[in-house]
Formats: sequence, C-alpha cells, structure tokens
Amino acid sequence: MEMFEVTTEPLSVEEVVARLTEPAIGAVVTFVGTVRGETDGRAVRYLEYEAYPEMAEETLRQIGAEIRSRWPDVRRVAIVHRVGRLEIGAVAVVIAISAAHRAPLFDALRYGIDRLKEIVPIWKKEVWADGGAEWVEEGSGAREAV
Amino acid sequence: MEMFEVTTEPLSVEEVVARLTEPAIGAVVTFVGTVRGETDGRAVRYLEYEAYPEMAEETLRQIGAEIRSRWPDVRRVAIVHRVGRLEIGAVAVVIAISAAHRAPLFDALRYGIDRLKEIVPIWKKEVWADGGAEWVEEGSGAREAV
Amino acid sequence: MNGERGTINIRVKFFAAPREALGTNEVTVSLPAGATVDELLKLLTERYPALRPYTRFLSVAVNRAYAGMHAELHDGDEVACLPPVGGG
Amino acid sequence: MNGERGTINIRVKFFAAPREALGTNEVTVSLPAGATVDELLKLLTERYPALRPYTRFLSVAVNRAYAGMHAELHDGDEVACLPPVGGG
Repeated sequence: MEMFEVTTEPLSVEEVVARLTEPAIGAVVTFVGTVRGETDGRAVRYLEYEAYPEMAEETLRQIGAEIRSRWPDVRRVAIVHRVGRLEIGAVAVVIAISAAHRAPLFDALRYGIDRLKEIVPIWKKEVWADGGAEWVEEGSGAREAV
Repeated sequence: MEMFEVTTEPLSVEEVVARLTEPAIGAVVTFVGTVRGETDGRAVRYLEYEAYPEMAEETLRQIGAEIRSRWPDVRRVAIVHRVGRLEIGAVAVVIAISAAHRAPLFDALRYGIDRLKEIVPIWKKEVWADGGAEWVEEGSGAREAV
Repeated sequence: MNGERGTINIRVKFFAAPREALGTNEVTVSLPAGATVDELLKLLTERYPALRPYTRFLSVAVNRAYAGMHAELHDGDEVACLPPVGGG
Repeated sequence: MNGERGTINIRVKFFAAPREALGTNEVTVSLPAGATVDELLKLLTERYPALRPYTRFLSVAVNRAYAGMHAELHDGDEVACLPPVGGG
C-alpha cells in the first residue's frame, strides 16, 4: 500500500485512513483540504492543480519521515494529494496520522499540512466565475493560505 | 442532518465529514478513535460501549458550542459516537471540524476529544482474550487514555 | 413553604459498573420534598449496599445535566449516577 | 580535473505560471562542465525572456531534491524550476 501519493483520482478520506490500519492503533487524525467556492470575496469556478509528481511524492515521504522523527510515538503517516481539475467542494489533499494514543497527533497533523504547503512541488490555478484565472502564490504572500 | 449523535451503527469517517459540507469550507480535520487490540500489554477481544444516550448527545452538542465559542472561525462541528459491542479496529468515535482556513482546527480538535473524554456519559468495558473484563475508568487514573 | 413537606418520586438511572453491581439500570425512590442529591445518594447506598464501592467516584446528573451534591430535587426528576466516563 | 572542460546536457522542467509563460514544460540546454544552478538560470533568462518576471521567486530542484544556487550540475541532471508552491 502506497502511503505517499499524487493522483488524478478522487480522494476518499475513509480509504486513506484505511491505509493506516493495524491493531495497535487507537487514534487517527486527518486533515482534509477541500476546494473553497470563493477566495478573497471572488467566486471560484474550479481549481486546476499541477504537480511535479515524482518530486512531490518524494517530499511527501520526507514529511512522513520528519513527523516520525519528531514524534516517535506516531505509528503511521499517509498523505495523498489530488491533481488536475477539481470542482468546488472536492477533496484536494488528505493527511492521516495514527498512534496508539492521541497525544502527539494534533501537533503532528498541523506540522504535516504546514510542511506540505512549504515544500511539496504542487501548484494551483484558480479559475474564477467571472472569467480570468491566476496561479496561487502563497509563498509570495499574495494570498492567505487555506 | 444530525451533527451530534450516539448510534449503534458502524461509523464512516467519510459520512461524518460529509455532514459538514458547504462551499465556504477549505479545511476539515477529523479525530477517529479506534478499538486497540491491547491495553497495558493485555490482549483485548472486544469492547462493549454503553451510553446515557440522551445526555451524551446533549453533552456532545455542548462541546460543539464550546468549540465555536472559543474558536469563532470554526464553521461546523460534528461528533458521532458508536456504542454496543465493537471489535478490534472498529471506529468508536469520529469528530469532524471545518473552517474556511486551517488555523483554528488543530487546537479545536484536541479540545473536542479531551472534552469528550471528560464529560460525555459513555463508558467502555474491555473484554480480554484471556477471559475477564473490566470497565475502564480513565477518570480514576486507573488507565492511560487513548 | 407552607410547612407541609410532601413526598417526591425520583427516577434513578445506573450505568456501567454500578449498573452491573446492582443488576438493574433504573429504580424509582421516594424522598421527602426538598431532598438534595446528597440525601438521595445516602438513601441509595443504604438500600443498595452493592452501590457502596462506587459512590465516592460517582458524578450525578439531574435531568441530563451535571448537578452538585447540594442540588435540590423535584418530583419527577431523572437522576443519573455516572461513574467516571470513558468514551472515545 | 584534467583541465578539459567538456559540455554537459541538462533537462530543465517548468511548472505552473512560468510553464505557461514559456509555452513548454521541458527544454534541454547545454552548459560547460562544472556549471552551477546560478549559471543555468542566467542562461535560461537570456534565452527565454518570458521567464524573467519569475526568476527571483524560483526555487530549484536538481534530480528531485531542492538545491542551492551554487550547486554544481552534471551531465544528465534533471533540473526543475519551481515557483512558490501552493498545494493543499
């Protein structure tokens, strides 16, 4: 089972959580990023995600390793990111992290999505309802992050 | 759609997340509590959850209100707890919290499960593989929490 | 407060370990009007000795809300004896 | 270091806004052996002026790992020009 994946297929939270299954697990947390219908008051028609897939999967794997190294009680990490055209409400990313007990999971989850937005080579273009489109550049401070 | 529920039916993370759906949402976090195969080195055969259902749903609703009052940027909260006999690996509880942006979600999620374990009238009995059974009393310090 | 103290009937619910110890999940008891949660618990432990090991860990809810030991009870109240909760 | 400086061929990948500005997602360029990332970027902006508005925001990956501006390139390297990422 791949734990770190970039895919054009629709994402299922359930299915990503299932990748962590083992009897020693007592708690799982997930982060689910979805496509919002508006940004900065402007109606969005859809998003177009583009990735450098091989490096994206490599950096996702790296984030998993960083999490397990910082929080040794974390047992498993799975991160799946969807690319291509995503409609409003669609799930763009699912991060799932498991442990025997819940303590480390919340900080680990926050770290996971923060790092993803920092280092994973994936980009999104907003296509607006009023025509026009723009590549979102969070790193340049042009736009508030999800 | 009920956002706060005690049920004997199997839980689906996907279905609980779907209860939060609205276009303004950009991020959802979930906490999924599952039945561990062992506690304190002792093999568990299954768990038996019992609730005071009307009050449990009332206190779940209260936790939702507390979260929205502490983190005003949180949009929706859903908490569903399963009761009855639960096998190893089964999902006992799903907490899902949504917002336009991710910032408040991680602390809100931790608060949600901490409060649930503190005030929601639900109990679990561990039935061990070697025979014997015991009601788990986390409040009395007898056992480490999930 | 006309000086007459009638009788009130209280439904009492039990859960988890104390429910099993008592062998029942609900009893109805009569108390003098104006009785408190504390007085109810004293009555229960006298009448049901099996409850004794649990009383010092019990929280109490009156009509599905946590209540203090000095809360006054009223006719028809639903009181729940709650051992330390363990959900999640 | 035998004094001979041959030529190396580098595959360069583009994504998102600069990819659209250039109208291509990959080019191959030749550089003197020992050239650095910095020198590659200079060559690219000379050859592709459309890249100019983006260069100061670009990070660079060599063979799928982030690399500094002074990293030395080798024949066959895959270099990616990465605008600020925006996943999630």
